[in-house]
Amino acid sequence: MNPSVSIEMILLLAGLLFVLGIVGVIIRKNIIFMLLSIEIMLNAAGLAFVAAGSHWGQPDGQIMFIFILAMAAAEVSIGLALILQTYHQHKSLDIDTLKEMKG
Amino acid sequence: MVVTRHNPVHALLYLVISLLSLSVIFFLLGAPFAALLEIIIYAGAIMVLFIFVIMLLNLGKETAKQEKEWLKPKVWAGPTILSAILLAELLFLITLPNNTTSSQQTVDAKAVAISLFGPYLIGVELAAMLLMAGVVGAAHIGQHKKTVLHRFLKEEEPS
Amino acid sequence: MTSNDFFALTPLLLLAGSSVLIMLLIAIKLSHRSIQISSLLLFLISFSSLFAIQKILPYRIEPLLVIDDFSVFIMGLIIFSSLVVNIISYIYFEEKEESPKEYYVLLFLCTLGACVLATSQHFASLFLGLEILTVGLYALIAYFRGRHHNIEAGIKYLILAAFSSAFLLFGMALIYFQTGTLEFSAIARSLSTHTSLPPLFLTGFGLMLVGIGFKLAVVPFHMWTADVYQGAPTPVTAFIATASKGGVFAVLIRFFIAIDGFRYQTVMFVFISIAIASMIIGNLLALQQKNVKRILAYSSIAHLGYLLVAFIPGGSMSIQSISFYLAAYFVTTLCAFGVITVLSNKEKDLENINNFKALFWDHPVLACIFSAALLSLAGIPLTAGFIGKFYILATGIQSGFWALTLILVISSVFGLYYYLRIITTMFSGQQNTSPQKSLAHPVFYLISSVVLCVLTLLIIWFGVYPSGLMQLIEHFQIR
Amino acid sequence: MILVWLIGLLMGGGLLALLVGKWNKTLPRWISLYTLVIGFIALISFWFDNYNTVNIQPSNSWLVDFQQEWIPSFGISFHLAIDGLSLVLLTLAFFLGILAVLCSWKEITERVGFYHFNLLWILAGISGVFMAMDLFLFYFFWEVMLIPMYFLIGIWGSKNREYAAYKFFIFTQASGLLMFLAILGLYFVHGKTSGNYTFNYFELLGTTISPQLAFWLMMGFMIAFVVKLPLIPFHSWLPDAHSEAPTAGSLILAGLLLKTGAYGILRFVLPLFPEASIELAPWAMFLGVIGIIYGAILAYAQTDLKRLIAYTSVSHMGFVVLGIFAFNALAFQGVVMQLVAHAISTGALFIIAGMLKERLHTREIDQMGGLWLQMPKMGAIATLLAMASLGLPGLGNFVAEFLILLGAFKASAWFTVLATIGLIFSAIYSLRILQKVFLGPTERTESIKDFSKRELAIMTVLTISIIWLGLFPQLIIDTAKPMINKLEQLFPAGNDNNKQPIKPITIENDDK
Amino acid sequence: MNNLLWLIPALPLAGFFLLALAGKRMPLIWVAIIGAGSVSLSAIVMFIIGINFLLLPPTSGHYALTLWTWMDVAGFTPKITLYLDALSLVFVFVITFIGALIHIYSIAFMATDKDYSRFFACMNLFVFSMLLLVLADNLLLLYLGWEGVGLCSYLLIGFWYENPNNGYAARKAFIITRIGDTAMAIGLFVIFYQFGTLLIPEILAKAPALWQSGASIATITALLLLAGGLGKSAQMPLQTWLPDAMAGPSPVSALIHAATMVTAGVYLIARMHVIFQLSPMAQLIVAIIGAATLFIAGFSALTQYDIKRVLAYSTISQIGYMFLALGLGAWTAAIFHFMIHAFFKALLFLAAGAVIEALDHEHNMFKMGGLKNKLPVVFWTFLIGAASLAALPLISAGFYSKDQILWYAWAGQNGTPLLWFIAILGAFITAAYTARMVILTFFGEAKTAVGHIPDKLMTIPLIILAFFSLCAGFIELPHNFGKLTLFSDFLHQVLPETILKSAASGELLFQLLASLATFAGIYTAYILWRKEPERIQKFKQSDFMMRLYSFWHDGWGFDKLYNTLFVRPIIFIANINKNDVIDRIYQGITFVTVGIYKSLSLMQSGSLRWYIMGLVIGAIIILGLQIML
Repeated sequence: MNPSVSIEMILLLAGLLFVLGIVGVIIRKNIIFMLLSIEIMLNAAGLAFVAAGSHWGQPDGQIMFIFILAMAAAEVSIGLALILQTYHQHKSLDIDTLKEMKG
Repeated sequence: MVVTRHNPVHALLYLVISLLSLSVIFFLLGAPFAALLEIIIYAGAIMVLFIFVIMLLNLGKETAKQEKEWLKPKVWAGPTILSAILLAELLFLITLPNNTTSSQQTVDAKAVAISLFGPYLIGVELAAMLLMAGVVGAAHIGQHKKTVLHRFLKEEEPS
Repeated sequence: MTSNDFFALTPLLLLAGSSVLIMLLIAIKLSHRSIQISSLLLFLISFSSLFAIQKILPYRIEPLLVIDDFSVFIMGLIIFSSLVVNIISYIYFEEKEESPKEYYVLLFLCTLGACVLATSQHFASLFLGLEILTVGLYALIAYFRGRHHNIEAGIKYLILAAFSSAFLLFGMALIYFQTGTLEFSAIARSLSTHTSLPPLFLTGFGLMLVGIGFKLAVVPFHMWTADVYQGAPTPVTAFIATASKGGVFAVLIRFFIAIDGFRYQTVMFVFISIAIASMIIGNLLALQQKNVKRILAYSSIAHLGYLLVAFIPGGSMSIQSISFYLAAYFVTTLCAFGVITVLSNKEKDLENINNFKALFWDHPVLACIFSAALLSLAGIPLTAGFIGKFYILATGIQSGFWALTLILVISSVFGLYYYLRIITTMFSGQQNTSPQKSLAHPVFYLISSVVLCVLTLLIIWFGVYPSGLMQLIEHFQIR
Repeated sequence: MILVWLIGLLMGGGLLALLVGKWNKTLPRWISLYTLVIGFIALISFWFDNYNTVNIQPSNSWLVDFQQEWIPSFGISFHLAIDGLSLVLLTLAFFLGILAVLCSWKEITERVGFYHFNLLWILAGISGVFMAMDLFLFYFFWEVMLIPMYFLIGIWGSKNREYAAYKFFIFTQASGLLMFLAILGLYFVHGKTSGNYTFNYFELLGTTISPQLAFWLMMGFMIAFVVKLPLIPFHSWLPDAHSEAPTAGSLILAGLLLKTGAYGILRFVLPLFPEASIELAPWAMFLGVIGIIYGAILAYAQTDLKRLIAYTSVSHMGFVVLGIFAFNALAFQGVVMQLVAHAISTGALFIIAGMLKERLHTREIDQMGGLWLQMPKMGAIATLLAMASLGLPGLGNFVAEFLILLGAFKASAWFTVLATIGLIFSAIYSLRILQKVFLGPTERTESIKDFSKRELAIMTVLTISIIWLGLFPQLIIDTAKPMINKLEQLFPAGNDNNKQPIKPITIENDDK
Repeated sequence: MNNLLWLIPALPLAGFFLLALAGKRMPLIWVAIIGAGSVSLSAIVMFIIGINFLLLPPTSGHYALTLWTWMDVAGFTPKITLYLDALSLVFVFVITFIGALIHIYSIAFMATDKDYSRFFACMNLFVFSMLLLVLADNLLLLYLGWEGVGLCSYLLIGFWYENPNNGYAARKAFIITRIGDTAMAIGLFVIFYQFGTLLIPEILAKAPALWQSGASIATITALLLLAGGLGKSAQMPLQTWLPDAMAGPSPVSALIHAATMVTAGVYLIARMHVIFQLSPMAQLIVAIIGAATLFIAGFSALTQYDIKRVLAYSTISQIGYMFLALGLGAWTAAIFHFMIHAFFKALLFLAAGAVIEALDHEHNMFKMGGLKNKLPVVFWTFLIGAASLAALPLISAGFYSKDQILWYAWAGQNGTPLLWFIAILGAFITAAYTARMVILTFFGEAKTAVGHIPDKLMTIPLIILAFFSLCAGFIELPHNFGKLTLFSDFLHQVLPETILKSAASGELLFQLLASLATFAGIYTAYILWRKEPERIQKFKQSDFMMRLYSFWHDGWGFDKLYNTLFVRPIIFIANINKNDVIDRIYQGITFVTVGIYKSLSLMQSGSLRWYIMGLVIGAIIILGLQIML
């Protein structure tokens, strides 16, 4: 629609977002933040899908986005439940306390 | 900003902003349906879940302080460099010339709906199962009261 | 959706339906035992439905699924392993968890996810299947909410799986961007217009590989394996080791055959390096490991490496050998984890290698079964693992991948060491003279033991007379 | 059909022993004894029935041939056949099997059923190896004999048994896998050239392979066999395995398992890759010679009796390699003789070591000495065995070693001279055993029993066999002859005409 | 007659088996009867066959009896065949006859030993092996006997096994002879590939046609065979075992280490004389070795305390004479000396054994003395033996045999003045140490009390042997004494005649010189050890003399040399390498693998962040690979 927003630019943006998400996952210690960062990554993927869909003029991209949305919802629900359990057990959401199994 | 905030609530708010801007982009890309969903489900539903949990666990300043301590250059330098490399690779590969023709056009909600309930019907069903799995799993894992009580009792016995 | 469509989908529908049914049964507060038995029956029905649908094969349900001989074979394997997992679960869960019933719902859902994977020919169904499987597994892994290890494993798996899913999705998006389609065959058509692989596709594929590789637990995406295997309830571990990997591998094969990826040297080079790294690192990691579940985890990394060796050459022989190896590996792994399950007690899983001391004298039958499974994993004759390895080596050598096969051989020598270590532990030590505790659930104990014996017999039967299975596999091929 | 019967007999007997062992401790012993005796008698009578045919028809060296489809899609069949060589080794296997059961009669008191199960299954594997004419089947049996052996060492061994068991298993398995690769390679090469994909030995015989590839394929086979044999740099599993294994285990290891390596070379490496083996011959002979001397020197240094004997095996097996790669009938016959004679003499030494261990609870020869005083019978027999081990004429080993050296001399005079020096070392270590164990002063006060009747019977049989081999080796020579003749024809260069004087060697002085 | 041949070796073998299997349970008298009886019977059979052979010589010159084919491999068909010709007959005669006497002697000598039956079993086995050695028609069978006698020698030297020194001596004997045997085995290989057979008559027949005289192959073969002979016959440089071998009982020393086994080398060379004839160089070497040995051993004998060691060195020395004779081509002279030596040396050993037993196992001559009257029979027989050893002119048999050798050393075709000079010097020393031995043992004051007087069974063999030591020489007389050549004529069926230099003359002169040397030796000994012992004391004060003395006493330092050159390095290497260097390689592999495992498992740190990093790194690598390629 707006010619100034080229598809490549959108892809680059998606890539950037994706990597930002990765950075978030890696450097944060709080599990909630990690989940949030993953949401960013999923968003980036969704963005890429939608962009590609509109690039080809197909609805498939958006459909995939919807599926991603569903998946994110399911995942977040379980993830948050797990976070609750973790917090009850460890009294902390620090990911580095979860190191009991190794070697 | 989401990545760098220490306070979870702040981070969440930034995320919402990011999501809103994404939805604008979706709109620009000619995907109004997706843009709406983004706002409603993501910014609405999912974020609320997050906030709910944060509130439930009462994560506030303490967490913020903790995070502050953790986020030191030596912790994030290495991963950031790695990510930078990955980003560089991605950008390099994406920007390599590719000669696909661009035919940008609006795909409205109707088109999406038609294909969603046409060829992707099974996909929808499967998505339903996916959500069911999520719900059942979350329900099971979330129901902790008995367990926790049990656990506390157990812990107290020896002490 | 025609009635034929429904008929072809029977197994999947049955699985989905059973999950709902079980949920309803839970709602009317049936006992654990009846739920277990009903789910067993439902699994049996789904398994038998596979035979029923054979008449109309191959059948495509555009655009998402394809049900052909190969997918039926893989689905058979998956449902079979779920069946076994289901059987051995009862005594495991009965004593440990106050609400073991949702477990069966999740098991059905996971199986469904794996089956969808095995039948998918479209990125959407791939993604959905994978996610159903994964989301189900999150809950299953962390099923014992009270245990530290379970939760830890659950969180680790959750974050990593979601992370890798993001990679997978991003990769898919890039491929979609490049080709304009999500269907395997259409992608192949689009690719055939290019002389070489377009870089966007390549990037997308590379990112997808991260997601797939994570699920398959190959080096360098293997790190979660041991922790999750250790943390998860043992039947779930068995499920992860078998069904989930089988499904993912099946879809990988299907994708590759569709786009004929074997001709792209770049991609194959990546696979070769992954295979080599998996074989070597997997085996080395298990070398002096003390925890049996972790050993099996590391060994599964190596086994996936072996499977990749069979995968790399491509061609019909490759598919056959993968099918055979998968079958052998499924049976063997189920057997091994089954033994651990049966031996686990209320407080703890039997996972430290020292707990296996003198097992030969305390539980001779179980120890023999376990040894048979381990020997099969090690690829010693008289067991299915041997024929499987033979198949793989034959495939590799036929296509001239000498170096790969050589590395396979060398790394499996390291593998020998730790398998033997377990066996040695089992017959070292003195017989436990204290009177044995009476079993809590003799019937289920018996059933589990019988199932394990059957599995052992299968291992040996495949090892001694593999022709039957081979013919079956030749019958169930991608055509 | 007799071949299938033999294997089935062993396996069935093993299972029966395993089952019976749950309830009764002596029954498994009798079961395995009967099983082996039946097999032995069957083989002997078969031998006598066929002894004349062997001599009359040297053109067809195969006595029995049994074939049955197994995995048809790969061209794998259950194909057993024996010729003279196999017959000799099979008989040896049953013979030593009987002795193994006898000599563990008192030694093994725990888990008797499982023990005999393992024992019989090892023998089944070994018999299979000696009969299999399908390469896949061969490999199959090759591995089948490992597992029970592993258990035998690992469960009933002495203190350091687990280490020894690992080492044994990993060495043999690793090398076996290389062989497996080579087998597969051969299979595909043959399949590609002829269009007929098969593991059948007879069909693979004529495969044309490029020299380069042939060499590597042969190396795959060779490594498996020389590890088993063991040749010098691959021998290090042997001392551990031998010293930790129970007596019967050592007996079977030394007597049979090592022989499978030599058998493999004779049966597979030479006929399948004649050119490549000629290429390898100097190196193999070199290693063989090194093995003879190195093994002997190491044997001298050992203080653990079983370890010492194990190193003597290394030394003796060096002769086998030397003989095989001399490529002439004399040496081949010597090799066959060496296989049998070494099995008996070293096996008997191991039995003696086991008996000593039973009585003294130690294997250290420094803690022995002067035992002749209390055990003159054992001393006398040990003397005889030590003499056999050092190659005293009139005993089996001499015939073997002399023939090997005589044959090898033609192939390479210098290696043979070096190998002959090994005979001096063998004298040194053999006499050291006698001196340290049986002669010398004794400080022991408690009384030690000489042979019991059962032990005496075992040793008598062994003694008689070793003398019989030394004086009347013709039976074995004749039986193995057709096979040897065939081999000989493969290597015309080594056998042109032995009446022809060799070129004068330019040795200045070889005087001692 | 031919058919009885197998009885000769079979009787002792049967004796061996009986004694070995049942000896422990038999009464002693039975053991003695079987042990000595079997050999005596064998001797009787030998006499019957021998007389038959002499009276009705077979046309082919030999008896042959094939028992069975040992093996038949690709053209290599050694048979178990007994072959009796003149040369074998002489040896068989010596073995069975002297063997029987020594067995009889042993009945009494060993009567108190607890391992009575073992002793006789071994002795019988020895006789059997030795007979096989000399009766073998092919070299492989000969080798069987050859090693068999080595085994028996080992068993008998170490007979009193409780003393570790005896075990050491036994092993030394076995191993040093084995070195020679090994060379001989190589010789057999060479012969087999040259002739395609190991059949002795065939080889002897073919050799001249196949080889030119002086061909290097002939020299090599001859030297390899010689090496075998050197080991068995305790010649330089393999002589060191024999003095130590005296650890065995005296009858053993008499039979094995004096009369029979140690002369196997002489037999072998005589048997294979054709090959040696084809190689003048080898023959020269034989002669030189013989001369050197007789010389060296003589000096060593002069310095020993132990009566048996004196005899041992004298044996070495006398065999040196035989080798000298062989080297000179004086085949018959060598065999003649062998026979005579067998008589007198067996006699000396048996007598020495009687003395030792009488003095309660005292071996040191300096603690003996004055036994002349206490043991008259022993004294006289010993004296006769000593006279024969010292080659007392005219009356002793030793004179005739040794004189023949001395003469050939001068006048034979290969003879040289130097060899003759050494030989005559040897004769002088021989006389000197013999006289010393007699003087120290039997004259002077008694230093040790006599325990018990020898039994009749012991003295009768002594007397018989003494008779032969005196009279056996008369069957072969030098020409100027009437030229009686019964013995050499008999042997010439097999062995070639000795060729004299054309200008050889003055035999009488040399006989006189030899006699002179003998008397000079005896006189020297008389002066030094009887009349003026203070001279010895004077020598002992000189440092140089003492060193020379101990040098000779230790057998010219050969033992020390071998110890430093061979024994110690090998033991050193063996002990260093006890745990097998090659095993270290595998241990290294294991170590490295475990190291890798440890570092890898460190990577499994359990930290989720690290795992994610792993994923990212993996992605980077994959993408990187794709960029690169």
